[in-house]
Amino acid sequence: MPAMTMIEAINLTLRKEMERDERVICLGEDIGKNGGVFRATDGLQDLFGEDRVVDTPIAESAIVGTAVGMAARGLRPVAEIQFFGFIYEAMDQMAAQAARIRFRSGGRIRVPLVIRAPYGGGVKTPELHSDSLEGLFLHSPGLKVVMPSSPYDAKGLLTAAIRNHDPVLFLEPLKLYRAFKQEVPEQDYIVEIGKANVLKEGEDLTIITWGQTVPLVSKVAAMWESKKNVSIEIIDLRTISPIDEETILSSVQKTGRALIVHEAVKTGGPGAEISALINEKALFHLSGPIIRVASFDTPYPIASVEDAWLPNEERINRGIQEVFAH
Amino acid sequence: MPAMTMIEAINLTLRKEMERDERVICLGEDIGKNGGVFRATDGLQDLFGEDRVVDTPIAESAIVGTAVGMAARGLRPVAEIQFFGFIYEAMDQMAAQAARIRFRSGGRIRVPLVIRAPYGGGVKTPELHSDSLEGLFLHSPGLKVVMPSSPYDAKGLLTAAIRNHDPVLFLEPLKLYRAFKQEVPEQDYIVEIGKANVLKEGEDLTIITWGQTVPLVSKVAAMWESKKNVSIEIIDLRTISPIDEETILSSVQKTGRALIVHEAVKTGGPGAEISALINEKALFHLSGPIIRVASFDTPYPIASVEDAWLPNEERINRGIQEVFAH
Amino acid sequence: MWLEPNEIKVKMVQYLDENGRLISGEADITDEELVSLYKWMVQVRVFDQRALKLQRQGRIGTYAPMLGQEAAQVGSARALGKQDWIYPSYREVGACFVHGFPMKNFFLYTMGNLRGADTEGANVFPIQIIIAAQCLHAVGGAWAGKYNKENSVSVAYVGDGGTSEGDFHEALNFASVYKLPIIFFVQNNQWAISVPRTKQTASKTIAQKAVAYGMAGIQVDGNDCLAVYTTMKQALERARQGNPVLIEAVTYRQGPHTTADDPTKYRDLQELEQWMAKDPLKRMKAFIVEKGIWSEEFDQAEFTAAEQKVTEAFELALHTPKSKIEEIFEFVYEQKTNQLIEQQQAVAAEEVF
Amino acid sequence: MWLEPNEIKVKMVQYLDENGRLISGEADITDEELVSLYKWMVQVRVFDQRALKLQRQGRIGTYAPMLGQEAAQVGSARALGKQDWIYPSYREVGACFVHGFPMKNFFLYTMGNLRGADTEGANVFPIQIIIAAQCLHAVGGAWAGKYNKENSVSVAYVGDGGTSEGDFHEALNFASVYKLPIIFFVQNNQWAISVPRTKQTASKTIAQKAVAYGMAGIQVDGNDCLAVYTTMKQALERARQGNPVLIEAVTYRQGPHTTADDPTKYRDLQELEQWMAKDPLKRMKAFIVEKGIWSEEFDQAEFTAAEQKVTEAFELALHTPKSKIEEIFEFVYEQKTNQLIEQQQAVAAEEVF
Ligand SMILES: Cc1ncc(C[n+]2csc(CCOP(=O)(O)OP(=O)(O)O)c2C)c(N)n1
Ligand SMILES: Cc1ncc(C[n+]2csc(CCOP(=O)(O)OP(=O)(O)O)c2C)c(N)n1
Ligand SMILES: [Mg+2]
Ligand SMILES: [Mg+2]
Repeated sequence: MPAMTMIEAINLTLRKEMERDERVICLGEDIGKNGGVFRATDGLQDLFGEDRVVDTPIAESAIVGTAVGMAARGLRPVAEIQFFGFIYEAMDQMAAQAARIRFRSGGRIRVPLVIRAPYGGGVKTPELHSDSLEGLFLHSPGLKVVMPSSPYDAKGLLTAAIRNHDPVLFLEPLKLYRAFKQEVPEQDYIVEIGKANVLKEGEDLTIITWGQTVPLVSKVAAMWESKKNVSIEIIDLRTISPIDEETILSSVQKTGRALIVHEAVKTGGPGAEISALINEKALFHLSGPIIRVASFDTPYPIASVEDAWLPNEERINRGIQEVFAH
Repeated sequence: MPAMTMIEAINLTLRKEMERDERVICLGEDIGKNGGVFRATDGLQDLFGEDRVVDTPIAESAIVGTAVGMAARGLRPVAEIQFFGFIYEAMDQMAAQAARIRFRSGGRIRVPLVIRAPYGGGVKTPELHSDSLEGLFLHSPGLKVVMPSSPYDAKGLLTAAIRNHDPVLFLEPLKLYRAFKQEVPEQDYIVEIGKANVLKEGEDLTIITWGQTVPLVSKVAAMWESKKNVSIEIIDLRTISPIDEETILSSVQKTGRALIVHEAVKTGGPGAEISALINEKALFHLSGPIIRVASFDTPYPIASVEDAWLPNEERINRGIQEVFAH
Repeated sequence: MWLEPNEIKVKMVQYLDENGRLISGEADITDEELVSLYKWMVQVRVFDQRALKLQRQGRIGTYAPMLGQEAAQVGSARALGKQDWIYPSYREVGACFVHGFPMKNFFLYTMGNLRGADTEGANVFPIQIIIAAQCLHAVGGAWAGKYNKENSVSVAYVGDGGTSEGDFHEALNFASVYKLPIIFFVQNNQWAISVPRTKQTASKTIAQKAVAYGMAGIQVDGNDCLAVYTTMKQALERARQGNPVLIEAVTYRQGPHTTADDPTKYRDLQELEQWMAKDPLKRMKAFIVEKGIWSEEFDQAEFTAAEQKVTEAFELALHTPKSKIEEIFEFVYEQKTNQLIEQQQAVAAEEVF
Repeated sequence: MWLEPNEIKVKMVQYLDENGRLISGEADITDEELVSLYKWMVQVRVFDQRALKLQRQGRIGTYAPMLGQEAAQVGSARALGKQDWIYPSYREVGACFVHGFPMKNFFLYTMGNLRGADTEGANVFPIQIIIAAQCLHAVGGAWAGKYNKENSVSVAYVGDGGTSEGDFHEALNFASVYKLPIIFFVQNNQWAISVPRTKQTASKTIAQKAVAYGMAGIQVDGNDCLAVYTTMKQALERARQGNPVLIEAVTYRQGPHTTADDPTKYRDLQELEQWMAKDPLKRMKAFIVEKGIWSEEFDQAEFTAAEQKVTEAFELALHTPKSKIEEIFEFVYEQKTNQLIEQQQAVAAEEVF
């Protein structure tokens, strides 16, 4: 089994799915010859030609809207939005079109498409290149939102997304693209959409996180376990919409404490939903408040302070301390 | 003091503010001769001319983006988005532009603009004419979101919004435009943005709601008080962003129970944030789970079933019953 | 070297004058087709008037009348092959009917019934409410059609107001870059709710917007069904070869924007009267009567038959089971999420009081 | 009656040929201005090269070079009056400098310092990252300028790739409908990251897109500073009278898209070489040397002086206090919300381990 980075795993998955099903078409800005600004589609145009790996003009609404139109007529487009912050431009086509055509057509028309986009901070990009906006789509029925945290998951989840019959927003943590390698089977496998991953079992606290913050949380949790003699369960949510309630609830019922860590800004973010959910269905198991460690309620800031703005080790430590205060 | 409907109060406010400050300019689709599809701007073009009450081409991104450009150069535009569901088209100009220019300019440039839009269901409109999407903007730092529930509040809040130095999204519950009249002072007053209104004090349960669902909640609460001998406190949030934490928390600390009612779909909506907030800061005052009565997690449905889809009397009743089950 | 704003000259295609006299040349069309075009216009008009009436009676929801635009809709849709696709907005129901969308189902749509979305096999995309969004779906559809070698052309219908939206621009640009089999059919009915065409854009014609995309454009008298039909045939030929086309059909919205609108607030009766003189049905009827293939007698029979069809469609709709709240949970995803299952079950919960 | 795709003929405005020889007529410009144009181009080039170097050394962040586009930027910005406004994207720093934006602050911007946004009084809007979004702000700005009778023209700078965005379309449409004092200045540098102009749009020129809006358009040799300057002067005159203008400046991005990009992946060296022959500095220098108002000696001194200025600016930036996380809470709203106050305080909390 070859060890590969997440970006390699994504590239491999796209290749495999395009080989497997010729209805799969990739489109997006600079994905052809250039292979994408992060090289996710590197080499694919050479393999599959310009008809299946298509460079588009700069028009995000058109990229998504065209993909919607393709999907409705039987293709299985995989569209790339170059950076997730540009998704605002395509918001109508995402939330009012892709998400609603099945409904609007009384179930007659499926829109099996995948929108891939790199997201997340910590690498000193220009403005609007680092935003975590998954919360907007959690609040948009009709879409699924998937966020892998490892090369293995990326391949399994992207395969699932491409074969899924609903529109899936597939968000790739750009800081993890090349952060580490992992053994990834070449052959076909799927990581089920909608199922969270209990990354590590524990007894005293449940930390719920996803995507980019997973390795960070793992590291911090390990430190607490070694230094403070506590046992921490880590849930990698993997799918943000629909949320895997069962996994979250049964964990919190066991540990009695919950911390949520995400890069999206705090207010109105996905952490709020998870907290509300636990409150609704597992309140009496809680020994103390559910704490959210999230980015501050400001626009994504300038590069020189982003590490202090994002949920970093220090802020997660304080969050854990707070949870254990009760 | 004249009694007027909410639409009359809004019309009056626009007129007053335009008289008071000639930097105030209204723009939007069909707001001129036609006076807006709900008549919010009726007669204003006759009074102030085509330079100050401007019909625009059909282009929501341009409406908001132009308003941003105007505001940055000293005008105080009040833009209308004909129905709130069309805001998706202007999402970049809302969340990445209007909301961030102060930040981007290091505080040098203010963007004092108001985006008005009718929102909400229950009147059998065509698709995408009834959506409650305030949750998307609660999660967009740099914007304020205001949602009046009465003619009096509409005037006071809109006045405050127009004089505010930040971009304000002003959402008008279209079902309440002409639902009832209320005495509204002609003279200048302001209802402060960011302050919730304790509409009615009570001891056993706090219901938090805003905009369109306020009269409905009042009615249901009255029924419970008369039939079940319970005492209900109702908070009309008035401002969705920033949320008035203090009012919510001190109420829940008193009553020990919280119910949130909103027309936005449940998952990832504003109710989640409010629940998470209470959990974070008042958990030990709670006698039972915080319950959300919201629209179902589907696209806004066809007209024939919308009354069952929205938080109606029956569903609020069940929500209250659930809260009191503990 | 300055390209001045109004350098471009656009000449409108016309076959019939206002009185139904052939202006120039002969149109390449059979008598049967001529009669069929007219019959369809009658059907659309009769439907339109009934729908308006039903709305006033509160029996159907908000409705956007097509009065005056029958030639543009019928002429364009009759030119299509069965394999071609229509991407309509809310005001193209006439074109949809011509292309096979069942009238009954449109009534269901206006009643807020989920079954209103059923096309029963016709290549018609769901009605789009968001202005110009359908243009991009048509682009994707044309692309899929080309990719799958369907020999199918996609037709995006959009209004004059719709040309101002970003999606319109992005769609035309994509279509032309990828050489897609697509036609953008703009019904320039002079108004976008209360905003006249002249305030919508400063370009003299909408046809000339094609220039921005290196695409062919044409302006046609949208109240001249023969001109629309013939132009559409030519456009289809171009499009089938991968040359996208922009058509501006110059017509007029004789009625209100929708049943919720009152045009007396913003437009002159005079203008309306001028356009009534150019009414598409009147014109076509004069032409075929003159040609000897139609008569007053046929005409009355046709109107009666059309009324009958509308009545039948409405009755069928009326007797279709109403949609239930429980149903809606079925159409969000391929498989219901746990959240939706829970919510669906809650719908059936007992009443509190 | 078909308006065929390539019916429109656009002729590019050019004053200087590739070797700096005057092609036609005389330009209405003083010797001082000619020298000043050239000096500014030198300054911009020197800045650009240093910025690239500093980025490679990790001392500033991602940077988008202007190499090859100096004539377009300097020529257009020098034509402006102080009261005019620039709405730039990330690649128009040269134009911003000419219009008064301090070089030091741009360095701060690239270092992620909040003070990088300070224009120190120059009429320059914050740098826009979202492609074409600035076009709409320029529309609003032009509107405000007109409303307040500022006699000020707003210039939106945008790239060839930017013309594909919906916001570009909506901006031009608004500008023309409202007759705003605005210029859309498209630097067509042939590439949008890896996508060549020919794949960006099927229209032969970008200038002809003006036709869609009933606006005047013009194509100018963007590597010919004299042509750009002169055309911009004419455009400003039109714009000041409320006639918006679209200018396509044909130029070339000699460098990578940004410091994060590797153009060898997608473009031929040959193409680059062809365009190097058309280099804007070379051309202008030959012209003024030939004219007798410049010399090799002056030239060397000018490059040295320009280097010096860049060094000073960078040093100043380097010694400016770094932004702190506590500061950012101050710039979200006029008054901090309670949430922001709480979060700002939390920043100062003690470390756990
Ligand atoms: C994105 C969006 N903005 C605004 C509206 C509201 N609206 C509905 S129809 C209409 C006018 C459309 O005019 P036009 O495109 O000319 O089509 P017509 O109604 O004349 O057929 C407007 C503004 C909408 N449905 N969608
Ligand atoms: C809305 C949006 N989409 C995509 C991008 C990513 N992006 C940055 S620059 C660029 C190319 C722009 O090309 P062009 O407009 O020709 O300007 P140039 O870079 O050549 O100056 C792209 C695609 C972006 N910043 N914003
Ligand atoms: Mg119209
Ligand atoms: Mg370019």
